[in-house]
Amino acid sequence: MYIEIINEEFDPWQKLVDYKKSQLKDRKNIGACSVFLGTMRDINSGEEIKSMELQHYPEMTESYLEKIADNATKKYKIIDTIILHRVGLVSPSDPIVLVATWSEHREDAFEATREIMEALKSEAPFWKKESTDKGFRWVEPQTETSEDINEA
Amino acid sequence: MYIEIINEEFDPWQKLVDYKKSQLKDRKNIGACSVFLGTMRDINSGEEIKSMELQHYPEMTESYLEKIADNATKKYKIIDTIILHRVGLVSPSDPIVLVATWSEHREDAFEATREIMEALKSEAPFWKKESTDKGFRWVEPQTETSEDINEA
Amino acid sequence: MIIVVKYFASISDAVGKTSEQIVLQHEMTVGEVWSDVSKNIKYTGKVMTAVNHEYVDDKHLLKNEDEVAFFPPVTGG
Amino acid sequence: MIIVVKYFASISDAVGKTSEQIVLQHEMTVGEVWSDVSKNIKYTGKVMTAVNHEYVDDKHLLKNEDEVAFFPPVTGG
Repeated sequence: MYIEIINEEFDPWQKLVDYKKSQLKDRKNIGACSVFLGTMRDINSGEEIKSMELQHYPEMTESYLEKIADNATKKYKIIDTIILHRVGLVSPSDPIVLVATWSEHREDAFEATREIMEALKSEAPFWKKESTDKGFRWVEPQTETSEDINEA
Repeated sequence: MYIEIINEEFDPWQKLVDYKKSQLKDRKNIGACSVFLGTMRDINSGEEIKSMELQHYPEMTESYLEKIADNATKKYKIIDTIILHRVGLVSPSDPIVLVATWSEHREDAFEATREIMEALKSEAPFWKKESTDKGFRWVEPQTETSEDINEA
Repeated sequence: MIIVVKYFASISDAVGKTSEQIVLQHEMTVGEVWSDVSKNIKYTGKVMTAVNHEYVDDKHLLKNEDEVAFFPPVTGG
Repeated sequence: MIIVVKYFASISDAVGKTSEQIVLQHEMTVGEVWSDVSKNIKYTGKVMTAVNHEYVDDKHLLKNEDEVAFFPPVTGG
């Protein structure tokens, strides 16, 4: 398992490939890898976002992400998992979060990556402050559904 | 949309990064990318697999994968999707299939990638012939559940 | 009426060929063609059937120059 | 009994600080501490509470040297 909080722009795919090469090279039982990458959009709730500050609770974040990864590992048959999360000043298109899980069968990887993302979204101590033409605003948590309604 | 049937070993992450850079560079509304990578395991149904031949129905495969991608794009709010699938002689740890979808919100990407993989597994005209110490054998389709039972 | 029949994977092994041309003396369904071509082979598993690269069921009626494919359940991915 | 209280995001903005030390004269729950510290602020949203980096509910009883954090619903990912 590998968790990292990253304070500058990063290449999520390079990180993934490097981790796979260094830590999982000899795991020939891996049959499935499910990856989720979250990136910053330039529009939110109908307004153009120029940049965003990602704050977090440094003493809690990493241990909480470990707990989320642990829970998924216990529930599904997971060989390994990584969670990378950006903090600091973020620009549109920048990677924010990468979750990857490896398993023998696809079902476990799919479910684990999904559950890690849902838990991260609702529980991990990160907050987004967006910068728009009208100034700064804290992002409100929204379900996918309510976001869709806002945009309709 | 991009579909490719690949007859030699390939680097799925490099392909993904290249596609993103060349085709989706300016899509700043992308908030989510869900990726599934299937790789060859060295053990199946309790036996060591030395290599595997992946056959397909060349005239049908690509158009059928396009249809699967189309269906997902119609059902979910997808910005783009790629499907790469290996054919020919495959060794343990080799990438077999990569599916990636990009969307604004994570729900759409997660669901679309999952559905594309399930449709590909049950409908796309590929067949696996494994080489073990005892000779060759055609792989039988199995649900994830029955695979787990076989291995228990 | 002439059709092309293709066989894949274990069905190709059982039939002993990968494709053949067949002349039909009268209109036939793909199910009837499968009954004919599989008469003397040992394959007992499920059969999937495509005509011109689209899945069809047993009752699908064949036309001149159709490409019919018989194959076992797929195992890609 | 002394505790450290941390504030994050919009709650930190409303309170006007990111952390403070508070001396408790008697045993208190985190809910009671929140009532005290939020008396004169304009924040009306939901509050999440962690003690020593674990989520707790309002009735959680504080111990000496606990680190209490008050923050709005999280928006990472």
